[in-house]
Amino acid sequence: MRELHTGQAIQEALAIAMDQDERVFLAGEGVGTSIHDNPLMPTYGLLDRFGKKRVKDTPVSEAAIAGLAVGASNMGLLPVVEIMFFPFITLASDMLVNHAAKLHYLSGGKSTFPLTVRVKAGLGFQAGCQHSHNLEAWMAHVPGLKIVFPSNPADAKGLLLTSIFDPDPVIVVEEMGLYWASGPTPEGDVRVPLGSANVLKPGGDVTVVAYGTPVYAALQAAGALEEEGISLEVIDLRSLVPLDKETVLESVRRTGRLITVHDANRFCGFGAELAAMVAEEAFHSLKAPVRRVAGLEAPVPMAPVQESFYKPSAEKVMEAVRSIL
Amino acid sequence: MRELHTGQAIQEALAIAMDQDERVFLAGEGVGTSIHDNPLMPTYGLLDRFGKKRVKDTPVSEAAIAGLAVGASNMGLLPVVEIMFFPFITLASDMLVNHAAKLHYLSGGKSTFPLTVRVKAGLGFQAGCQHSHNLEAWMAHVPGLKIVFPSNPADAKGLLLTSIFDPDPVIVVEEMGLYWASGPTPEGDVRVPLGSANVLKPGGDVTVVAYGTPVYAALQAAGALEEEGISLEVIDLRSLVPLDKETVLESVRRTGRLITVHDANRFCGFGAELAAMVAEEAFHSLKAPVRRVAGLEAPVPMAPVQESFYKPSAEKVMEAVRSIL
Amino acid sequence: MITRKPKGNVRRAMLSDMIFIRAFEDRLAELAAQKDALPGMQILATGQEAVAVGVIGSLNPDDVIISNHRSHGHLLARGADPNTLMAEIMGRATGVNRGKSGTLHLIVPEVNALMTSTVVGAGPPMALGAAFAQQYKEEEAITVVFFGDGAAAEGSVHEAMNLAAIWKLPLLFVCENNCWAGAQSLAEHCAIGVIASRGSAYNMPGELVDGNNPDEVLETATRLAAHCRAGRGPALMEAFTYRLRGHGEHDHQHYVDPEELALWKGKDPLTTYGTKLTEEGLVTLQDIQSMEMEAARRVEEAVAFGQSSPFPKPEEALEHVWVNSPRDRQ
Amino acid sequence: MITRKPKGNVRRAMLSDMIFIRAFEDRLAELAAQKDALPGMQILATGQEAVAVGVIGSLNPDDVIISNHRSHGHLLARGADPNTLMAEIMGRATGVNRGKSGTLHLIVPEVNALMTSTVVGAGPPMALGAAFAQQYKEEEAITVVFFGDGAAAEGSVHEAMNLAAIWKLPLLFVCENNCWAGAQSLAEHCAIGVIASRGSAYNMPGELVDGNNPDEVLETATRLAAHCRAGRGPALMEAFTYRLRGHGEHDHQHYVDPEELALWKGKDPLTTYGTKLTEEGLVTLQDIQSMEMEAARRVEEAVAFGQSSPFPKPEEALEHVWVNSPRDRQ
Ligand SMILES: Cc1ncc(C[n+]2csc(CCOP(=O)(O)OP(=O)(O)O)c2C)c(N)n1
Ligand SMILES: Cc1ncc(C[n+]2csc(CCOP(=O)(O)OP(=O)(O)O)c2C)c(N)n1
Ligand SMILES: [Mg+2]
Ligand SMILES: [Mg+2]
Repeated sequence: MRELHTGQAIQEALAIAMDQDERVFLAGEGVGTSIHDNPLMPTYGLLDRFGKKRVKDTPVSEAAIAGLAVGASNMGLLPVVEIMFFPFITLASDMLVNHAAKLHYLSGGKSTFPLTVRVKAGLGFQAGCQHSHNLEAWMAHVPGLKIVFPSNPADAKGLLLTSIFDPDPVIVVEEMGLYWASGPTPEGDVRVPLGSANVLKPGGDVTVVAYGTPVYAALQAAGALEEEGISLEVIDLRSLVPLDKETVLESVRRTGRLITVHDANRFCGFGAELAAMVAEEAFHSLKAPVRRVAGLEAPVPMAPVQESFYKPSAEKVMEAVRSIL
Repeated sequence: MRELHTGQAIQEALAIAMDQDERVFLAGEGVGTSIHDNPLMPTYGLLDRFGKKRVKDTPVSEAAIAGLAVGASNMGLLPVVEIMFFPFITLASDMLVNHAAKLHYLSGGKSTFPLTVRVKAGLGFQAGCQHSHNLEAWMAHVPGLKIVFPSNPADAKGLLLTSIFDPDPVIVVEEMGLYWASGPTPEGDVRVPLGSANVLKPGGDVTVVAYGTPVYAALQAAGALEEEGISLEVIDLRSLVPLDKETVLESVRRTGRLITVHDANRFCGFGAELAAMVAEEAFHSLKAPVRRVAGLEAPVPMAPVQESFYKPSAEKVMEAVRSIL
Repeated sequence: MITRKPKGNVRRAMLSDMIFIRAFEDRLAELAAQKDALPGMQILATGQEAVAVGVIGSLNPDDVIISNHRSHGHLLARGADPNTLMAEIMGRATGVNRGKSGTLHLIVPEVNALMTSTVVGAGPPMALGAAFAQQYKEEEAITVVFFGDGAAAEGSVHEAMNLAAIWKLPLLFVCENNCWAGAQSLAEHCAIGVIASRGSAYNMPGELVDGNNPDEVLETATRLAAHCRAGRGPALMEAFTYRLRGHGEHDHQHYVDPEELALWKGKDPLTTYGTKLTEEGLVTLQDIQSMEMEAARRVEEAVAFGQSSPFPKPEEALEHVWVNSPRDRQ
Repeated sequence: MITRKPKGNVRRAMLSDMIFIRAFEDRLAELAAQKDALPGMQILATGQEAVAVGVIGSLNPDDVIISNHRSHGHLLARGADPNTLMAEIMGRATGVNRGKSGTLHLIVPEVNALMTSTVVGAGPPMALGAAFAQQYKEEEAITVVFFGDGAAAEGSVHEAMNLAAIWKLPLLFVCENNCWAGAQSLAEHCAIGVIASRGSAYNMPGELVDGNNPDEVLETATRLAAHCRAGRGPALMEAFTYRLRGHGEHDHQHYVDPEELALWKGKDPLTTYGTKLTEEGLVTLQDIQSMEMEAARRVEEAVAFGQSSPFPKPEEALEHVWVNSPRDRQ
């Protein structure tokens, strides 16, 4: 299969959706004209291709951007809006949490809000904690929202396509670090369903559940430990809501061990939900304590050595594995 | 000890802090002149007593209210600001999460932000999901913030006093339902330390960890089960950050069983953190699956029957207990 | 400017709608005073009926309205069914939103009352989206969003106005200035006296009208709606009026100067407009009486409908969270 | 209005500060172009130096400033130590914020540069708090907050202006209008051309100045600062200027009309002000040369200081999260 960079795969998903359905439009700060004159960026070229009517650059107004999505989706459009960096979702959070997530409910099921919010995330670009702060656990905590978190170009494309046409509000997290990473990507309108985790590597000793770039730390750890005869099963969740409980629970029932890995802070992070779920529903299969490998209990520091220290690594995953074997 | 309603206890804490320290001031929508002409409300009478300089009614501007606290605390004042209902904290969340929580860190420890945010919370007043939506797990997920969640007048007073003089930003959750509930409350400047859970009822069979009004469901369940010879230990966390891990872990090491109870939605709620912590650090003592009793996986519905159905009850706690004994 | 008077039948209809809205809300006030007759808090627009009927009177059926916590008048004027509205306020299964919303976030898509939010200031950014969709789909329709003088302090309102103006969206911002935001007076929560003057901060027309005069509201709203409809961008109308019953039914207005209140009671749009139309010979006292009787009848019908309706099943609280509910969250 | 010219020594100092700021940032641009010489993104205020020196020149030492992502000029003009500033930008342990902040959120309490945020629009609400504290403590000091034309679209700015005006806080809002918010031009992101005119939306003075003219900036800022200091409430100054190097060092301005850029390069405040002061006989070309040499020397010293400084220890990333770190989160 041909290889695309993740940024290009997202571009392709957006273009396919827009080609296919007039109701799809894009909005956000610099989604049309951008300071990044880079063909690998996710919205590159879309303004030229689809014109100003459908590719809307906005002012720096996150609440308005999210409100735009809420109102337009209620009127039958399929908005795909961008929040430039994850911490800025705070500014859109009333619109997302109190409106996008709740108005379908409040209407008694009469109204729908099929909007998609693309949000850039991740760390490793030394922008500090006001740019790097993963808040997927916040969004996953809110009934009514769906959360997608791809780790590779094929998923980024396929999950985004599904999200755009999903009848519920979906937050799609795009890790900046992935834009420049490439991988095989199917052509055409190939969708990846929400709620279906991907077993990246089968294994029998420990279940490692991750999403986004931390899956690579998990895979690296799995590779290294394989040589020692320790077999990790690495699961890439792909979406946090809906969550593919079956795949995770089935795996833990086999391995008896769970390690979760994510960049976000550990305390009340998504790993806590996974650990709790397993402690509730696969308790009798558990042979060892659960381990959570996560971002440190600190904001993301700027200094490069500290930023790397912050991020979950293969070493930290291996250490966690060793501590429960 | 004399009895006060929780609203009065909070009033007293505010008055003591303001009497004691000129740096303390109050701000928020209606903290001075309020539509609630009710002596049991937490800021009742404080405008008359302390004057317009120190009791500041604000416009409906949550970001500005939080920004006021950030800036004024950095200048050496001790702001106590109010966010009227928990879901509206979304509107203040950039200020709280990206600023109050991070600027001490970003300054390299040079600047401090000793602010307190009082936020009204809870359900049971049929105002629906845009008024009733507990988001303590969001706040607890953010390094740099502290979260206080009292369940009775004495704690509401003592924890608030500690919070006001704490050097870090503290979010104090006040359940509306408690304002009218009374209990023994010490006179004077009696502080309750953050991070010290309260064992409301000792017991040997199951550890039930709760905070806020759900502690009463837990106590009721404990009372009912006692008659059947089942002994619950009921722990009231009082603060979520700092979290009194020792008390919880010690208890679970004895009982081998954990049930968490809170009003917030279950998925990614604070119960997940507690369950994960126990699955990590007290795993070998666990004799049964963890259980989380929580709000339903839905926004808080308005209709009274549905709202009660939403909320954790003694019955649900008892059911959870039975399922793991 | 010479105000063209709206046609007689339109004016009679406005009076009749005002009478009906008042009757509906007076009945709610009565019920709210009884223990357990109504769930939650009741926030009434008593005294502001002229804004509702005047603005709604300026609209076409396919126009969209977005409302706020003080919505009954807007929705009834718009033609929402009083029975299912009342049932919703009572938290019944037959309610327009199946009892999930209650009085605070009534959504009535049947009459294009698409979104209502009790988060102060949340209407305008959502209205932006609705108006954008109208422009995008090249509809003739416009969107009207109601918000209060208090809401004008929210950042979301600023963002919505700025962007609506840049994109020239067909969006009419209606600020219902009832002199209060909770217990805070206009001077305490707003840096300026005339909110309409903020139109110039966004390069849009901003007009102040007497919100107790339905004719004036209708005339200005019609003119501004035409502006929006013509593709000339958004507009801001401030309707100056007064909140006669306090913020909600639990608010006894202890902080309100009784003289101020008395003054505004004297300007009650129901009586002043009734008198005006009577004086102009457009209606007789008897007409008004029969409007009142008809209103009372419809309100009683609505109350009876609501009270005889079942409460929703508890388990239904779990429905309508997602359109496609994730398996893991049921 | 007749502009009183500031004193000669003040004007010489402004020129010299501008030269220093430019030298500092040009060096950053050079380093940013080298692989791995600097962490993160570099956002420079090249072309906007006159705003920094003019505004800062109007202040007293105990006044507070709050800055944004484009902060180097503000901080250097304010007297921040270039060595520890450079070290911070380089992510070193000796940095003014121990390497935790980097270029984007520099905090220099030593010179009352109390808060800097890279969240666009976040400065004004925090500035509100600082100015409130000054008023509360009955200080003579005022607060100045810098924000961009793009930031003016954020709701937080609106909320801050409204409240500052109601409370008559000593807060000077300085909108640095550099014609761009990222790749969006003023017309694309702002409904009006003159942001200063929004002053009237908040009942505060709003003045537009030529942001490339330090004298004009200084004069107006001084006048508006005096207004704030006198207890007459906040004020808004818009300094019209231009972002000469693109949003950040990775932005090559492909979307900027080259003619527009050339035009503004011709108005580069360094050359125009240098020429002006030379023509007025206040400085000689030699003076300027020695200012440049001194600037170059100080910049090299700062770079050397930064480059010879150690990186912070990884484990220090866990420090300064809380003042009293909770036991459970270490
Ligand atoms: C974001 C938010 N903050 C606070 C509240 C509480 N609240 C409800 S109504 C209200 C006053 C609103 O005043 P205004 O906009 O003038 O509307 P009015 O009630 O006068 O119709 C407030 C503060 C809220 N609902 N939402
Ligand atoms: C809340 C928020 N949204 C978006 C961004 C990304 N961003 C950084 S600078 C910028 C443009 C800001 O423009 P302006 O306020 O005019 O400042 P300038 O960069 O021109 O100095 C944007 C959109 C941000 N940092 N914060
Ligand atoms: Mg009002
Ligand atoms: Mg700019």
